[in-house]
Amino acid sequence: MLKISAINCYYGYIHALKDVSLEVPEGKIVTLLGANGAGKTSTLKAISGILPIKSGKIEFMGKDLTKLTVEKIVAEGIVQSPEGRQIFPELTVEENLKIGSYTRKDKKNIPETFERVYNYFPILKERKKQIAGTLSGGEQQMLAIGRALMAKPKLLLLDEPSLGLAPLIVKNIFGIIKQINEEGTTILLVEQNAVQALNIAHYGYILETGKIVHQGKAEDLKNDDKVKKAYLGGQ
Amino acid sequence: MTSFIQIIISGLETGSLYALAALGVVLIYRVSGVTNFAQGEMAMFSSFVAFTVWRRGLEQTAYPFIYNNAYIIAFVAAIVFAIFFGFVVERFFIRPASRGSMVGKMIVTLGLIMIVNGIAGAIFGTDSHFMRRAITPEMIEHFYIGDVLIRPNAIFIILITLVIMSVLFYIIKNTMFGIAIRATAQNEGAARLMGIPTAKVSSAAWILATVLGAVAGVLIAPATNVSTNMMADVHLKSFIAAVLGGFNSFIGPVVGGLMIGVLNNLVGMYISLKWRTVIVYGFLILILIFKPEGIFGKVLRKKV
Amino acid sequence: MNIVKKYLNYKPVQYLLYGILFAIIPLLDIYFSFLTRANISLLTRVMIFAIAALGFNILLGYSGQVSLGHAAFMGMGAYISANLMMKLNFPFLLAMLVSGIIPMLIGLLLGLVALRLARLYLAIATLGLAVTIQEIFKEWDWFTGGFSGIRGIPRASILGFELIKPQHYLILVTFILVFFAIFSYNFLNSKTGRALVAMRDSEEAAQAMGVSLFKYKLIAFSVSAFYVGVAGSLYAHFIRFLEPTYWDVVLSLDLLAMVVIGGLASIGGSIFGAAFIQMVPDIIRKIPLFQGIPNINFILTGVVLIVMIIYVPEGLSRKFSSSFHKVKNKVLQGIKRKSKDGKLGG
Amino acid sequence: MEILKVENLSISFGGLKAVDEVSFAVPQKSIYGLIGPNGAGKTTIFNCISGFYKPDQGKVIFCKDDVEIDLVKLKVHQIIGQGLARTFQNVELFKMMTVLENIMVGEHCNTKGNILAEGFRLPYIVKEEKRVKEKAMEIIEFLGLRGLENFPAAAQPYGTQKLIELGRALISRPKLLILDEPAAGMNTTETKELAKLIKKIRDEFGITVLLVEHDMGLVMGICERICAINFGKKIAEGTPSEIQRDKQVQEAYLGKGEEEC
Amino acid sequence: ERKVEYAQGVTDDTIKVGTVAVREGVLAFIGEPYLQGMEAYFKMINDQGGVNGRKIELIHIDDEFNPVKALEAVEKLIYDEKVFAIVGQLGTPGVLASADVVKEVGIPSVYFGSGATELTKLGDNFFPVQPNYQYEGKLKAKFAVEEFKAEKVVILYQNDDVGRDGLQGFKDGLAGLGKSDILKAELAFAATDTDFSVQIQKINEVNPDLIIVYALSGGVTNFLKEAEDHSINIPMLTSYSNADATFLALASPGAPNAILNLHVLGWLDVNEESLKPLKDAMAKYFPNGSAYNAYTMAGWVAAETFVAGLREAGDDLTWEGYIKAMERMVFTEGLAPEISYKPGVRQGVTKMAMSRVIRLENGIYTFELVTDFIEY
Ligand SMILES: Nc1ncnc2c1ncn2[C@@H]1O[C@H](COP(=O)(O)OP(=O)(O)OP(=O)(O)O)[C@@H](O)[C@H]1O
Ligand SMILES: Nc1ncnc2c1ncn2[C@@H]1O[C@H](COP(=O)(O)OP(=O)(O)OP(=O)(O)O)[C@@H](O)[C@H]1O
Ligand SMILES: CC(C)C[C@H](N)C(=O)O
Ligand SMILES: [Mg+2]
Ligand SMILES: [Mg+2]
Repeated sequence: MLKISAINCYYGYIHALKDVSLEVPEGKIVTLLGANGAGKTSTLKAISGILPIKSGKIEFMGKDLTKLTVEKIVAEGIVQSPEGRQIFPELTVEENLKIGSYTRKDKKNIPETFERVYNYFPILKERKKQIAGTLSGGEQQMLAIGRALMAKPKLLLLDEPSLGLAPLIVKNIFGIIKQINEEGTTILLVEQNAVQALNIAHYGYILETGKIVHQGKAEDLKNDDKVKKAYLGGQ
Repeated sequence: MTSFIQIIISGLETGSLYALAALGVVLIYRVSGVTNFAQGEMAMFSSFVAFTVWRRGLEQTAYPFIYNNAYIIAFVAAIVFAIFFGFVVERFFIRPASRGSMVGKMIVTLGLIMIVNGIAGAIFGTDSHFMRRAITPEMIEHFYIGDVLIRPNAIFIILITLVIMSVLFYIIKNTMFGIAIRATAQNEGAARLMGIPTAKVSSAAWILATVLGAVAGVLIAPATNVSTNMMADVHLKSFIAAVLGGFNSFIGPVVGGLMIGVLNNLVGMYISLKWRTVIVYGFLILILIFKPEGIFGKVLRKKV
Repeated sequence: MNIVKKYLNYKPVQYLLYGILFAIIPLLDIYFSFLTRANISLLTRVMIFAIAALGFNILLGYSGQVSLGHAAFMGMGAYISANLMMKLNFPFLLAMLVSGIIPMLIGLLLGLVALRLARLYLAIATLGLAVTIQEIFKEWDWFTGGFSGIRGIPRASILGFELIKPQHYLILVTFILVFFAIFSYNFLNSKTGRALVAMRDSEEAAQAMGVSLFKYKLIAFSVSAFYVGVAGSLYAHFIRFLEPTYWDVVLSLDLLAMVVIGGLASIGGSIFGAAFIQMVPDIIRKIPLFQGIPNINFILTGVVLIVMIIYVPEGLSRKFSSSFHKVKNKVLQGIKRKSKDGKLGG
Repeated sequence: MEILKVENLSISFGGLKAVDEVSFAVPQKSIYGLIGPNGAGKTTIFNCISGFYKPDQGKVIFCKDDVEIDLVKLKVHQIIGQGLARTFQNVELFKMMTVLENIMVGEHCNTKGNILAEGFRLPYIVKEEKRVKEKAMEIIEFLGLRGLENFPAAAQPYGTQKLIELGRALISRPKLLILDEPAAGMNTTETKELAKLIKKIRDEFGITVLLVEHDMGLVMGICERICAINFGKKIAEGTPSEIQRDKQVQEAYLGKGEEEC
Repeated sequence: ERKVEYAQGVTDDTIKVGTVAVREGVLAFIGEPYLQGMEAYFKMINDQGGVNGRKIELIHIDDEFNPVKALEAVEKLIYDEKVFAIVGQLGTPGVLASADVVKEVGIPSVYFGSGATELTKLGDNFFPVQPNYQYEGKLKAKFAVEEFKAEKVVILYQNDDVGRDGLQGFKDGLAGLGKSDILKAELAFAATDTDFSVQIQKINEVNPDLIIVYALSGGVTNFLKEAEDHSINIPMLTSYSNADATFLALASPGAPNAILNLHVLGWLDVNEESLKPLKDAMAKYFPNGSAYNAYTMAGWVAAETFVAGLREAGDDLTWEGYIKAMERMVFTEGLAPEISYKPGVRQGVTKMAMSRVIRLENGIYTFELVTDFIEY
């Protein structure tokens, strides 16, 4: 579905992504792991067109994304819940979610999506009139994810969705991710919580200082010693 | 007593002009975080367009339709022009400067003042011209309530102001477009990640604001005369009105504008005409100190 | 050898050298006059506004506080200086000092207002304040001479030596500018400077680190008002005639333009910016092909402002240094490649 | 002997009671954990301790060599001077400053000097600047950020930014360090590193640490005592093992049948 | 340095003169017509072969109405361009800022686009022409008392250099005539004011028999509108800068009746034939320029006066020579009925006449001279 071939990206003269290639097959969950500063966020930025790519190609369902603007890419059906939440602090929770559905054509189904998001994250329903900027860290994180879900994307990019969430919610989150995937949304998941990520993912890639150093079926990666040492914290 | 009521009424009339002008300023700020110092000059240019069309229209004695509706045609012409004008300004001056800081954008609008004012002077000349009121005495005579003079035109302007205010309020508060506008202003990057074509949004907003300016200009012109400097003072006052009322509402600036109009007259009548400006502005600054976000503004503390 | 290099890289030393360089020109001019009188005036004007811009940059660039009313402080400084010398025959230097200090005190009040007002509100409030103060200039005849203004303001004189030659005055202004530049560099690169910038970037974090917004906003406003006031005094003894219409919003906005176009939070930038804004209209007027079209220079000045923001949003000074850095970084990068990527990447 | 005593602290926003009569005490030189579901009120408590919010009621007693100070009475910027430094949940760095400068600001409260002295660069200012710089470099060394000192802080990846914040809070050598989710955005390995670091901070510098964290691996690993809150109310306090066994905490926070950690 | 036989800027077939005036931006409405008037006259003279065979070369510098730049401009003209004289410098601030240099050098400076009163005290090489606002105010007092026989007067003045001098002058004038008591109210307003309801109310309280309106065209126009709406029907007297057709065109539609109460003082003798040269020249040299107005005339008179002095000086084209000539001459052929100076006297024009606004049967408004030119 998504095919990244040998992209290179720079911040000024910092070479953040070096010949990164990866594939996200339709209907699958692919996870992207790596130490901080490895380039995970940069990869997602590149896919969404925020970070310009020097060389290489990004294709989505056979369509070349490299020429498209950020909003066009979203219109193609690629939506992300970005690093650092990036919610709209002065809008209410409800308005934030509403904006999530901006690109939706099927306006009449939007209320139904609202309901789903609300029962994934009941707290958001309680707080629908609260100014988003005053939500707690975790609440904001839920809002960011919920906002992405509102778009009903074909491909969902999640940048560290479990960040700042309480253990209980973290469990649910991965459950939710699995569920929406089963309902047909393809997912590219960036996570620090490698164990859980690999538990639900079908396939995984591992980044180090901007290069893909490992890839393989989730199970294989879980049992790969190097991976264990580096990202699953020994054992 | 009569004179008291009279100056209040006139104050409201003048104030509504400031209010009208302020709405455009606030709209642009709400959308793009730009304080558009050129709003007044842009309105001036549109007014000149209206004026020119109106004059031409009155020359068309051969075509009664044009002759009779010259004013309405002129009004429409100004609005059509403003649509184009707003688009051009946003596309070629504001958007390219999006990399600049907030103050950087202020400077852009300063440059805009020079360009617009300069071109206006070059095209339309430096003279002042008479512009008719929207509601002329020929259409509806002035009338008196007691000894208080009421100008139908004033009522018309105040109504227009209130209507525009409510429409804007509705758009911004309740429509998807409105939410998109606010989202864009708060975090453009994230807005684009939601698929909002921020460029189009801000373009639309500038067009809207420029049209507002045109309407304001044409309605203000009868009071100030049409000239390249017609908006200078109104524009400054409209900024103060916006701040006084609070930039994050639309009712605020309107109330602010009316307050300034009335206050000006009260101070002039009962305290001093010479020191009017000093006293009024001083007073407004005081209000701000006690109501830092403006009378209708609400405080948004950043949560850490 | 190395020690010399080290000193040459030390900004204050550089400022001093530039200063001396600039002072030599008029000095020589006194003997073999090669500068026209008008150009000496032009240079003086630029230097005076550089001082004002520097002060304004401390406020806007370093502390992130907007003021659209600093012209009022400059006017205040000018009138105070004139009055002190004419009515109380103060010596020039003392008069100059006081014309910095009084605006500084008023700046403190403005700082208090700033503590409460959010950015935009402060901007417009200061704008209103400036209008008010200008009105006072117009009305308060005893202090300002009203619209007729004050004429025959005495020339500057130092230790009894009256600076009659415009060249002398230019030298004086140059050195005052150098002094301010060095002073600013020093405190901006110490505790105070860090606190101001911290306050600009995140008031919350700054407070948590012990930076008192109260103290540092007052500092920002009063220091900038002091600089601008002194600039006003220098202006007064330069053209030796004051009238109220000059100290208007446009002048405040000019200051803003100088700082933004020269480069926010940059000492050199303030000076470039002042020179730029002061000279652009005159330069444009020298371009023959445009002349004759009504308002053309006015329009082009506007165009230039906008072009600057669009193409040099970071400001002149950074433009220069960054193009210099680009080269440097190319080199660095080469070195880094050799030492296998290293450092970056966490 | 406690260094910090929070005594029935309450604050509400509009109708919402974000913190409701919470009391707990942090022993000297301990590592103390504050946990609870999202929106339980942890950050709000931190904001009350560090002066950002004025609580509706309650005290925050800070014991500084056996004088008791009620922090609630102090202004935000006075807190750090007492020896209490914090980090933020959503990173609050000085974006335009370099990593080094960011950390130097942390020493503000201990730095001598005034604008005049600085302007004329009196000798003592020169010495002071040198001292602060060196101290900051030590911290950078300590956090393993060597080589980044002259890069803009904003350009660093999330994890690194968290470390910079830690350094900024650390440089002033506070008596008490409060950390809001320091491990957020770090992977398991990095988190283990962080755990070591925090231990070191306590053991080497003798700094008491109060932390909010959702990574149970970290919390249970290094905290001597933990306080759990829910809906602004304290629901349990005790050692990690006690807390883990606590029914309410499992209900509200950990979830039953816990697998990892 | 100078003083060969001619002063600087003079050759056998040219005379270089300089002027400093804002031509662009917000004050273009003054500067543009003003400079057009000046240029038109010089072009006309040159086309007629110049003065004693010398063509006049006018160098204009735009000072943006900025005192500092005015100073530089004047320095440029004197030291770099080496002009023979400065003609028609516009704007009070600029003139006063550069006065010291001009005085120090001794170069003749003829006509100022300003009526500031100080100009009459600057020195021997300064030749102001426009009646200064204070003098005009005094003269208004004379008219108020002698023409209108006013018992209750209200003065409405624009609160700036123009209006304040006018007010001062008017009071002095009344005092001089021992009639100070007839002034019942002084009402200030800002040049940009559009709301005159307060002033109207205060006027109604006094119910005067004459209203003095000391202001430039914009303010007067807006006041007249308000007066029309409140059907004020009291004689009014305003200042010379409104004595032109463009003012009537601007003000009459908004106040078709109120304006018929308006009288103006004129310092120029404007009628069909006296204006003919100006009209022709403007038509010839600025075919697509806007119609002439008070500022155009001001510029025209500036040039006219300078040239008159030049003719008087004949071939003695030193600065002293020119200054002497100016003090000798009595110039009556120009738009102004008479321009003359005496050693130590630099009053400029002192004779003014009053006209009132009338409506011709074709609906056009115009001025009708009702007194002849008198002095205070
Ligand atoms: N805005 C920026 N400017 C300059 N360099 C940047 C910027 N953002 C990221 N980088 C650099 O690019 C590299 C990759 O950063 P990125 O944020 O993609 O890492 P990451 O894997 O997402 O880290 P984390 O897990 O901490 O989020 C890092 O070395 C970082 O220093
Ligand atoms: N300024 C405010 N206005 C309204 N509600 C607020 C405000 N600040 C916090 N809240 C609410 O108070 C509750 C506590 O917030 P707090 O940030 O303390 O939670 P937390 O324990 O830090 O959660 P997390 O673990 O997600 O960070 C949240 O529900 C939040 O929505
Ligand atoms: C009336 C004009 C010719 C000049 C204007 N009044 C001034 O003083 O600048
Ligand atoms: Mg990341
Ligand atoms: Mg929190």
